[in-house]
Amino acid sequence: MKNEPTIIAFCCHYCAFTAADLAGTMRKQYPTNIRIVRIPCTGKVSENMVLQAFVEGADGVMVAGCEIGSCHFIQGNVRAVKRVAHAKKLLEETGVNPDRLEFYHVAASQGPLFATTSAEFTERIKQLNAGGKASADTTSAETPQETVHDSSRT
Amino acid sequence: MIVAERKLFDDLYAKASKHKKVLLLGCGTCVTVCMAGGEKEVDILDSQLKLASRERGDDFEVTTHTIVRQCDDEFFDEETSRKIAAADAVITLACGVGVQFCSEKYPEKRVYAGVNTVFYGATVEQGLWEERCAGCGECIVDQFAGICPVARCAKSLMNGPCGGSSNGKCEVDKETDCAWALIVKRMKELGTLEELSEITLPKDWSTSRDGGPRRIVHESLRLDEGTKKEG
Amino acid sequence: MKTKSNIERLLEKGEFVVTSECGPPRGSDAEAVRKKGNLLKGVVDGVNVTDNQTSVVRMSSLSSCIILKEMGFDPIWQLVCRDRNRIAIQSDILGAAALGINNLLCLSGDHQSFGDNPKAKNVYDIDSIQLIYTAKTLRDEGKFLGGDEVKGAPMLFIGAAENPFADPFEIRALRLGKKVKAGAEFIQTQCIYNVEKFSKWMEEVRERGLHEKCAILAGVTPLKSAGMAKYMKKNVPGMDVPDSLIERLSAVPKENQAEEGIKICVEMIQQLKEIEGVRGVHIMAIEWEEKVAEIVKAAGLSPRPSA
Amino acid sequence: MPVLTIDGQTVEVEKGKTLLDAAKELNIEIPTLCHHWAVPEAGACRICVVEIKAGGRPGLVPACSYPAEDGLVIETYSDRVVQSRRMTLALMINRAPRAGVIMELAEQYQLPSIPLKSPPHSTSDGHTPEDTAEPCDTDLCIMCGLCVRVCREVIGPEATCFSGRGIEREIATPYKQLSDVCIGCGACAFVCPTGAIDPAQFSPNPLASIPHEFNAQLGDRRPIHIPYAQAVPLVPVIDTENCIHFQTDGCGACSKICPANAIDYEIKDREQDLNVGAIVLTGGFDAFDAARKSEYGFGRYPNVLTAMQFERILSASGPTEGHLARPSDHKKPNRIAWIQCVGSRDAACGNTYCSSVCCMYATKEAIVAKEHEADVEATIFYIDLRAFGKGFESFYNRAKEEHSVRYVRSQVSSIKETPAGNNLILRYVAEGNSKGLVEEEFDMVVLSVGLEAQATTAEMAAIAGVNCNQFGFAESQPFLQPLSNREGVFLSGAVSGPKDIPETVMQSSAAAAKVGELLAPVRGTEVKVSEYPPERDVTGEEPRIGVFVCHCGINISSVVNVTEVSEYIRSLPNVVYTEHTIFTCSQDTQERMKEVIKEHNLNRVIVASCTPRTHEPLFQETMRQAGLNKCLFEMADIREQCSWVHKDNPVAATAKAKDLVRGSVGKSRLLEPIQFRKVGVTKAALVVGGGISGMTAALALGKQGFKVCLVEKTGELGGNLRTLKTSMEGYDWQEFLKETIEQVKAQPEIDIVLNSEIDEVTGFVGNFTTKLKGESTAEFKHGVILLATGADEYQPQAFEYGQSDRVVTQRELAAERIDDNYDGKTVVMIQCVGSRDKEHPYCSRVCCGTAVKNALDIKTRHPSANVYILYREIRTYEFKELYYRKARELGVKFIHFPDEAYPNVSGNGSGMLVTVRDTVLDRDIDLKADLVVLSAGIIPNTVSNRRLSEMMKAALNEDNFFMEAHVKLRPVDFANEGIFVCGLAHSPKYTEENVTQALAAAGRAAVILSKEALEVGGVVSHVDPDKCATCLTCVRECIYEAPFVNADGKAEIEEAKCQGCGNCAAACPAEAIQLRTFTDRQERALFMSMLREEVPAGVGPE
Repeated sequence: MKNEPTIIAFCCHYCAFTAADLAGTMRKQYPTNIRIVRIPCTGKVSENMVLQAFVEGADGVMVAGCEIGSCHFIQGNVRAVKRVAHAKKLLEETGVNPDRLEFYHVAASQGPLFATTSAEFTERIKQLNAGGKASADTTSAETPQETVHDSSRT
Repeated sequence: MIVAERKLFDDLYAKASKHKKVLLLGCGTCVTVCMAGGEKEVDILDSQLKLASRERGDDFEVTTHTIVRQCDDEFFDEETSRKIAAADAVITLACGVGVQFCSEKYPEKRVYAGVNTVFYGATVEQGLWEERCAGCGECIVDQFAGICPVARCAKSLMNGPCGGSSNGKCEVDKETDCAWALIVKRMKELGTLEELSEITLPKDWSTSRDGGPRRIVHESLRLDEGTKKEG
Repeated sequence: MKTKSNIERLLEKGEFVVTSECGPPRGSDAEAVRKKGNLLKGVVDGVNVTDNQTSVVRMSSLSSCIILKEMGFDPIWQLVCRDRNRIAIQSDILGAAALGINNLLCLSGDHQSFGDNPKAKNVYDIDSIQLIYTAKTLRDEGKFLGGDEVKGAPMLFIGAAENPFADPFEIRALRLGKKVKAGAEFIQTQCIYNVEKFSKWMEEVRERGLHEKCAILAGVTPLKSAGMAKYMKKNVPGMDVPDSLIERLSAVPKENQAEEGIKICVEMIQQLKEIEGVRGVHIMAIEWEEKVAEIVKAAGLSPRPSA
Repeated sequence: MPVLTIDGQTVEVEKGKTLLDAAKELNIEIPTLCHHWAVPEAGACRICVVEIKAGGRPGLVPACSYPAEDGLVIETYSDRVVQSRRMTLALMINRAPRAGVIMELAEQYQLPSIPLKSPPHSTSDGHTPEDTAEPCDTDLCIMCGLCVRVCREVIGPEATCFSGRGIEREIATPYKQLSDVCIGCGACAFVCPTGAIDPAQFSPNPLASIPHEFNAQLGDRRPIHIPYAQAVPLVPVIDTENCIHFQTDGCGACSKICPANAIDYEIKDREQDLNVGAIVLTGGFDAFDAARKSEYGFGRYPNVLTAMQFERILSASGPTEGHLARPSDHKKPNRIAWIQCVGSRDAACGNTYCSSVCCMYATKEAIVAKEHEADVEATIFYIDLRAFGKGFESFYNRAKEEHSVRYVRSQVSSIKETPAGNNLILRYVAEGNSKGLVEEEFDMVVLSVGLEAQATTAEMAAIAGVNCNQFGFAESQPFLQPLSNREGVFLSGAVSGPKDIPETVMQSSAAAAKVGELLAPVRGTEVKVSEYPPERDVTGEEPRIGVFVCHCGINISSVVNVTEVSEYIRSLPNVVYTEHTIFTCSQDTQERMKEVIKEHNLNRVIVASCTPRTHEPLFQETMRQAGLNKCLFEMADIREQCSWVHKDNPVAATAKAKDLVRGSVGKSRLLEPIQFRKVGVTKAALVVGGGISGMTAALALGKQGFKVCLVEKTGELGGNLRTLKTSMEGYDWQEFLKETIEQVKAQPEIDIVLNSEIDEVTGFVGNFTTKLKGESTAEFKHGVILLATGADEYQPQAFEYGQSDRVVTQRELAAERIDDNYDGKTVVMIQCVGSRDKEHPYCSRVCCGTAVKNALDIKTRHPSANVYILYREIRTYEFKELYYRKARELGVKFIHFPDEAYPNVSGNGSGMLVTVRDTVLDRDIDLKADLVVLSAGIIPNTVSNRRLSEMMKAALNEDNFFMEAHVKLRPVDFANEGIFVCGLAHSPKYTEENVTQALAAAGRAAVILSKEALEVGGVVSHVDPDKCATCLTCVRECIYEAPFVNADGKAEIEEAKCQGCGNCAAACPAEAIQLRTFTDRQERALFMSMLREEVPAGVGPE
């Protein structure tokens, strides 16, 4: 992997994307590695969208949505959290470290948080690229039940 | 509907990596509904194989295609045939029926099963499917208040429940309802519990899988040789 | 129909019958069977031989029965539906009768997922009630399930097991009636710790007049420790171990708990004996066969009458 | 144009550029000190020297001033250059030993550490006569003269100069006198590379620090500033009060350097005449000035803050960026106290009313503080905790139980500061009579300041001819909060009294409804419809993409090399046109864009500039004017997401900008035009419930000319209001009710259906069909639904209610005439019966006011009567507080009992005995009562609410009241469009509030009904029926119920219901659902192109 990782950040229009704007307005500096993809809601991000970003060469993917309870579409972020957890399992199966994918809650007003989150995630990916272990606490994947797709349960 | 679940990724990877060009063939009917082998799952597997081959340093090409049903001849159209021909092997994400049908249609091609076909079942709620029918060939559900002991009792007891029924759950799996507890409850509600004092005699299994591969023929529906379409 | 069964005869005479059980070894050593047999010799009226109990592979039940038979026992051959289809079952019944086995206990069998071969395919071509029906049809109608005539009907005393504590409770007595209807002549129950609940069940049994149509042998199992009691309560489905019992065992120092367990078992037998319709006890001393004699004696059931 | 080579790379630059500019084009970094882009070059400091190797006279030249001549071959880091820079630095260190920037450079150039010369020369003995000017800090000054140049060349007055000779040389004002030409602009200090200048040294009128208003005076700001991050428009403003130019006529630096020439000092405030049909006053409120309560030390003690200030401290965009820190030492405070009612409920400061919102904002702040720092100990000192709003009580309970916020029912008498450490000692009387006066130490104190009438309200009200009340708030009309005394002038929000956000939003929508009534006859007459040329059909065309890369003045171009980006993008397939513009959003660029689209036959346009959140609509408008579908436009944000956040890394920022624009090119190829569809609106409303709320809403809509079907399940209109006689203020509700019923009956647009209920509702916003059941089984088509189904009074289960006729509810008391019976009698009222308990955990809001009203009624007629009110909290908010105060004055006795110890009521022959635990006396007391009045709460119609909720997919909250789409901002809407709620069905409220909410619901409904058609489509999901497996996943996923299975057995999206979130698309196992403009292919193309250098050929439009 490259020295300078490329990170795709799927950002919800109503919160994280707005926070990214605010980070800009406030001139909060963060690494240049972040590439933002605007989406109407994190609930729009399917597992495969995330996997494809990796296929196309992303070193890390962050999905950033509203805080629980303040989704513009009521529960899109709740669905997204589950889908990201599922996508982490799928990544792990392929041998890609699931720490390369993370969901973050960033409210529209949290410009500085967007910047620090971006910086932290970039640092994590850099460490992973260098062969180090990420320090992130990943939600450990439970073995899925035979016929239960947790990610698709409402 | 037929309910399946995708095989373990490592299994599929081992199969795919033996070939240079692999086609992932999805099925747009039952396995789509149970989220095991529709277009989305095909694309996910496609991405996964690509990522894993990069991680593991293997070199093979993956293509994808999904058709409406893999258990009917006509859906294997020209485009599908062309894509299958272009690949060294096919991993089909259809149920066992589809896998066989595909193998029969393309005898020269290596066809792998991408999913495990598990049961005939229902979507109990989104993301949760449960077995409801065992396809035994002789439906006795109506004797048991609409709950099938063949499919839903771990021992297929016809005169249950066994001693392992506990708090309405099966001893084999505490998450699973004891079919007989359900039967008793429902029959009690219907006021037909006493019907259970009749012994259900040994079942005729000849209509089931035990009678060999089964066929159903509707002579009236069959086309004459002359009217069959080429294909 | 009279069979040559020892227990059938004793029950007919109105004796309070005592049976126990013997689990076959996990190997081919016949001596192991005999060793267990020796512990029970002259102590009980009949010995059950389990059929791959809890789905763990053991020496075949029928073979072990023959070994015990040779020692002079009247073994009770247990047969489960898990491992054989109706062809094997009917064939084995004929064979057992030919070798002089007189008692058959019909069971569904534990699910294979609990045993040492959880990947096995189960059979369950017929269930336990259908097995009773099969044995009865062979014996009394002289017919195979397929309808053909049996040449030389197998004369077996037919029994069944019943768990009075399993859920749903309302089906239990009804289902016992079904077993009786199918042809069960004696019933050995799951081990009883909750005598109160058992009495309630017996009430229902009597209401349906089932105690007159079959002999009910109440099952008991001595507890070795408070830990065992807790384990059974928690992990064995359909096992009702009252907390008072666990407390009683826990109150005793660990080294004396086994002794207390025997004491409880004896008291239990004495209580059960008093319940109308209970015609005997079935002592299942799991891997503790050496204590059966002590229990029988302490319960005042020794010596056993001759048939 | 000159072409030259720098460090082996060739670059072409415009004539007149310097070597520094040329190097920048190549992203080659050259250190500078005396250079500032706004100041003409001097080449004074020599740190920027580079070496001319060929093409000119070889040697070292300053890059910042040497012209970029054709053919030059330059090296920026040759041995000679490094040597020279080291030498320069060594000299500078000697001169300015404390300058951080020099030390950094010295480290970078591996200069051996040089011992500080000693002592640093100082020019005075520490005492300076007042008219003497200090020179700049000579330990920092490197004598580069940038300050002198900026003052001379940019600002103008030439206030500073070099003075002295040789080692005496320094920067100072002439004759070292405070300069009379210095205007105190501070430009010298701003440009100084080493921070050596304090402008106060030069000027008699130095620039004062301006407190930051939006941060509630915490921190400061510049005279040119953006007021806050959410400001509309988001552009800087010049504060003329503080601007040096406006104050001295000098400076003008901004106008000289603004690349957009956007600065116009001549713009003046204008007076304009507007011809309007109605006026809505929305002036808002001012926060109470905490300094007026001097006992709390605000302004004296740094760690005593107002709640507004604390709010800013908690905010991520505030002065501490959301870090909990106290002003005195920037350390985290562990013990924080909130003091309630600062400037509220306080006769001393003239504000006897309750500010309504402080209890909850303090509770919120305490919780948020604890969320920031878990170990914070939060204590709130209060009189009555007024958690009366919807959901407030449970929020308050959560604060106590989950967040361990400590509530102390006591008034703080004074605050002292500790001698060391700026901690604060609060004195207060502890609860219970035994504890007495105590002192407690805190690290920080937050004053929960109240709401006051805005200073400008009086003037505005006078102009508008509107009456104000004694506190300066505009006065509402009886029964109708949005109405002022003057017809056509309406009130909304805190201009008419302190209120929370939901009440403000409701009153605003209500005012809008009343305006709608007034102006219905002229609706739409002032609307100007934009005309667009016919849309060009681009189907089947190869994408022809035009890209406009924006400099945004220097906002982007100072970091990102826009020329390079533009050139690079030009090389991508399908890109047929690129240009870089200074301001792409300017009007002339829009005109140009239209021309370019025509000239180059573009069918896709990309603007690489700022955030699409603000500027996308502008560019899409241009697209439409140029005859292109607006969805063929795409934006790449290289400002907020690039230049502004990667200031220090121009090379990487430029590379990233290329990636971002390339991504947009990738997506843009796949863009498709999207047509919007018009769906007609049935201009009729269904109003469910014939109480005052339902009737008010029906009337408001009927008066606007919309058909209304008013369905009432009983045989009579009026609902709960039939049992109320007067309002607290003494207005006659029955008169109002009678009038309303008459108006409803007389209104030709309203169809009253009695004894009927809703049987079935189908359809969606704009097009519902409802079937009735009961007396009427009619079917009715309508565009909106208003739920006004009301609630009931709780039937008490204890306190001998129903057992003794001496125990009644407030409603029963009010229904009976309060007559002579009460002479000399004792009446005991018990609050919170069926409210704030296990079964009904919410507060019923109206019971305190009702009890006070009835108590006053008794006391005014029968002064000899004894009236007791036994309570847990008295929640008489806003101006209702005045009646509470009056009740106390008239001798109504209020006894506070603990939450867990309700009074006991027993009966005997002669009367009732009430035993209550008095928390003030800390013991039980017995009251002999002739009458016990229970303040029974309001309970929802659970059964019918659940039925309606199920039928209309209108959510219920945990208390079984209807749940609005957003508690604060959408208080009458449901998430499901076209359905609205008002009145008690929403939550317990006073009647006048129900009326307001009913008007608000009508106002919101009228927004839909006033349209001829709703535009549907756009960014909505779409199902490919050939792929759909009818698995129902989308149907189950969608909370808006947009997907349905159509007659063909395939899923279909009802576009009018679709909100465009794309959840269904992400869940669809057949990938049959795509969200328009965010399809899987488009999104993938976007990040694929971002991630990859080369775009694979053959990726055409879908």
